[in-house]
Amino acid sequence: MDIDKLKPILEALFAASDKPLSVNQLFELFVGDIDQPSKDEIRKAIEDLTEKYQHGGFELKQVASGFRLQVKADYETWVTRLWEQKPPRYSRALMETLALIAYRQPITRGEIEDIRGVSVSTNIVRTLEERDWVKSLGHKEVPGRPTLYGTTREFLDYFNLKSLNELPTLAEIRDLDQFNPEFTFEDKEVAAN
Amino acid sequence: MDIDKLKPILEALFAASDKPLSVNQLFELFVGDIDQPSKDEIRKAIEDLTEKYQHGGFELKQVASGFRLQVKADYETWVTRLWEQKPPRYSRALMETLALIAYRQPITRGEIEDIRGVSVSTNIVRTLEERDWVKSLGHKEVPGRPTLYGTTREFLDYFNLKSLNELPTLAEIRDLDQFNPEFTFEDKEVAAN
Amino acid sequence: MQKLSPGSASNQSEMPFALVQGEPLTVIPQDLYIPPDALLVFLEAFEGPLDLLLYLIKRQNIDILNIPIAAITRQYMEYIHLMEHLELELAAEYLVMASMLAEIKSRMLLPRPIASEDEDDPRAELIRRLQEYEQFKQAAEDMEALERLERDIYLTSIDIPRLEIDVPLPDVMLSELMNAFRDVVNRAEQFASHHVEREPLSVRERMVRVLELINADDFTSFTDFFDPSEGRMGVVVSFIAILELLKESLIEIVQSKPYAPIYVKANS
Repeated sequence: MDIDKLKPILEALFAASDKPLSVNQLFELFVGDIDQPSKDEIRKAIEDLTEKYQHGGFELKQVASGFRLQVKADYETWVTRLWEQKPPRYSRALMETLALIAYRQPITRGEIEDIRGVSVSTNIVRTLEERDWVKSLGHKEVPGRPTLYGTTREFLDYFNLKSLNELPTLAEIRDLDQFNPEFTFEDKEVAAN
Repeated sequence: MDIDKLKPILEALFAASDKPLSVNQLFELFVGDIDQPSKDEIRKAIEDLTEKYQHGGFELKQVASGFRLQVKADYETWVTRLWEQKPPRYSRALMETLALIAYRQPITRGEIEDIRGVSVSTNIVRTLEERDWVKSLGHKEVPGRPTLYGTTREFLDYFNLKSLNELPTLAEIRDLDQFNPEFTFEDKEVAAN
Repeated sequence: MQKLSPGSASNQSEMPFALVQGEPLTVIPQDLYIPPDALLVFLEAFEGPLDLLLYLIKRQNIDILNIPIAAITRQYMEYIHLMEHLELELAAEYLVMASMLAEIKSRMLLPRPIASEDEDDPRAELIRRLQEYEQFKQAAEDMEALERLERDIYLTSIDIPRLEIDVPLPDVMLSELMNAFRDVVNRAEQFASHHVEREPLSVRERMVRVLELINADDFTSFTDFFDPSEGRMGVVVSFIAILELLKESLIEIVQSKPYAPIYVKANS
């Protein structure tokens, strides 16, 4: 298919879809058409579109499950004014649990509790599952057969990531005597509460 | 405001908004900004953007209540295939919310959250209302005056019920599970048709 | 959660750390052993005993190498006492930590066996746990800073003109709805505090119909809610529904004088 014919079709598809679309999914949509584009043509058209949006208000972004049109973070200031509702906030307990699942998967709830030193509430696990950020990967073959948790593609999509490799690098373990000079944010955080 | 600065902001706003935006609404969004655009500047930017989309997959279209970005009708063929490929499904969270509204109406969102143990997103309630399955019955006279939800006649029609009484009770659901775990309600549904 | 530049911490030091019984607490307790009033605040501000310990170590308020054993015992007893008032589970975790610290201290007081020194340091396990926790605490903060949907980036919502393309709505089977209800009730029943009553649906349905009939401004005659053609059961159901709504303060019933007509209106 001629790339100049393909581009607006892909653009319409990205605009209409509420989920990211992968090259394979896009390819499947054309199967049976006389003028069927190849995967390479689709890839090229995506490249061109990405280029095209460079100076606009939205972008074609690659995340874990494909490409999606999204509003650029630069314009967040204005876009939030459209809605009264504030974005959901997640507790530190939830973020720490999520971080442990993301970096240490597959991991059991007991293992998370060991590292955090506190029990993980059922609500946190349920919220993570309901948001489709976390899923069961099976059971660990130890007494009680606890569920092993891992993150999903939806988790990566939500955090605007292509793969787990794009997560911030885990800080190196530091010696205890190095803790003190770097101490910075605790006061503010506590004072703000 | 410089028009080249304004254009991507408007583009971001049109892309993010799920409703058409009028020039007045857009103007209001900038009130208080140091670099506030005039209505004429907004009109000019909209004109430029309309021009810009001429060869793409979507267009900036003026409708009664303002301007909105919409997929061009030319690409209908392909966009329709998106849903043929993957028929939409409701999430577990939505189904459980609907079930609780059906069985426990009149019920507030807070009460649903208490039973489910996780928060109910505004989207779920909106989807159910848009589907005409759920409506507001009034407000509960407790602090915050939360909305009381109930199901509609359309809900009964959709599920082929004459009245809520025809919904099996919890005990009946559990009994059916015991007798016939695989084919829980098929029989009943067929009989009802 | 934002990171501050080094130095801003000192500017913040005069800010009250928290309010304890109305009094601002500007000084962090000098050791691990927290005054009981502050304990609740601590339990809320920290994610657990490791988090608290990290904080105190960073503040140089505690020296793991030199814990006063008398104080820890006293504190230990205070924890037990406080557990009566606080979330038991949470307090228990702090308690475990306190006893771990006590154990470390007591082992250090004992004469060391001649075995290799590295393996035998009783602090090693605690230090390992603190380091590991610190690593993930940081990871959580880094993740919090990532750009994410709903907060920093938004999906586009570009309309598809309705006339041309009919976006199908999901199909739902009645059985799916039932299963969803069964699942949510089963789950709720695991928590003793949530009790989903098995009320007859007819009453619920009637409650809804009553609510539909009335509104806050108008008075509706009490008798309008009863349809004799429904028979005795129908009348009883209506009556129960009205009582139930009254109990939940959703409606008001007014009567100007004895034997005068009774009216129902929405609570306003």
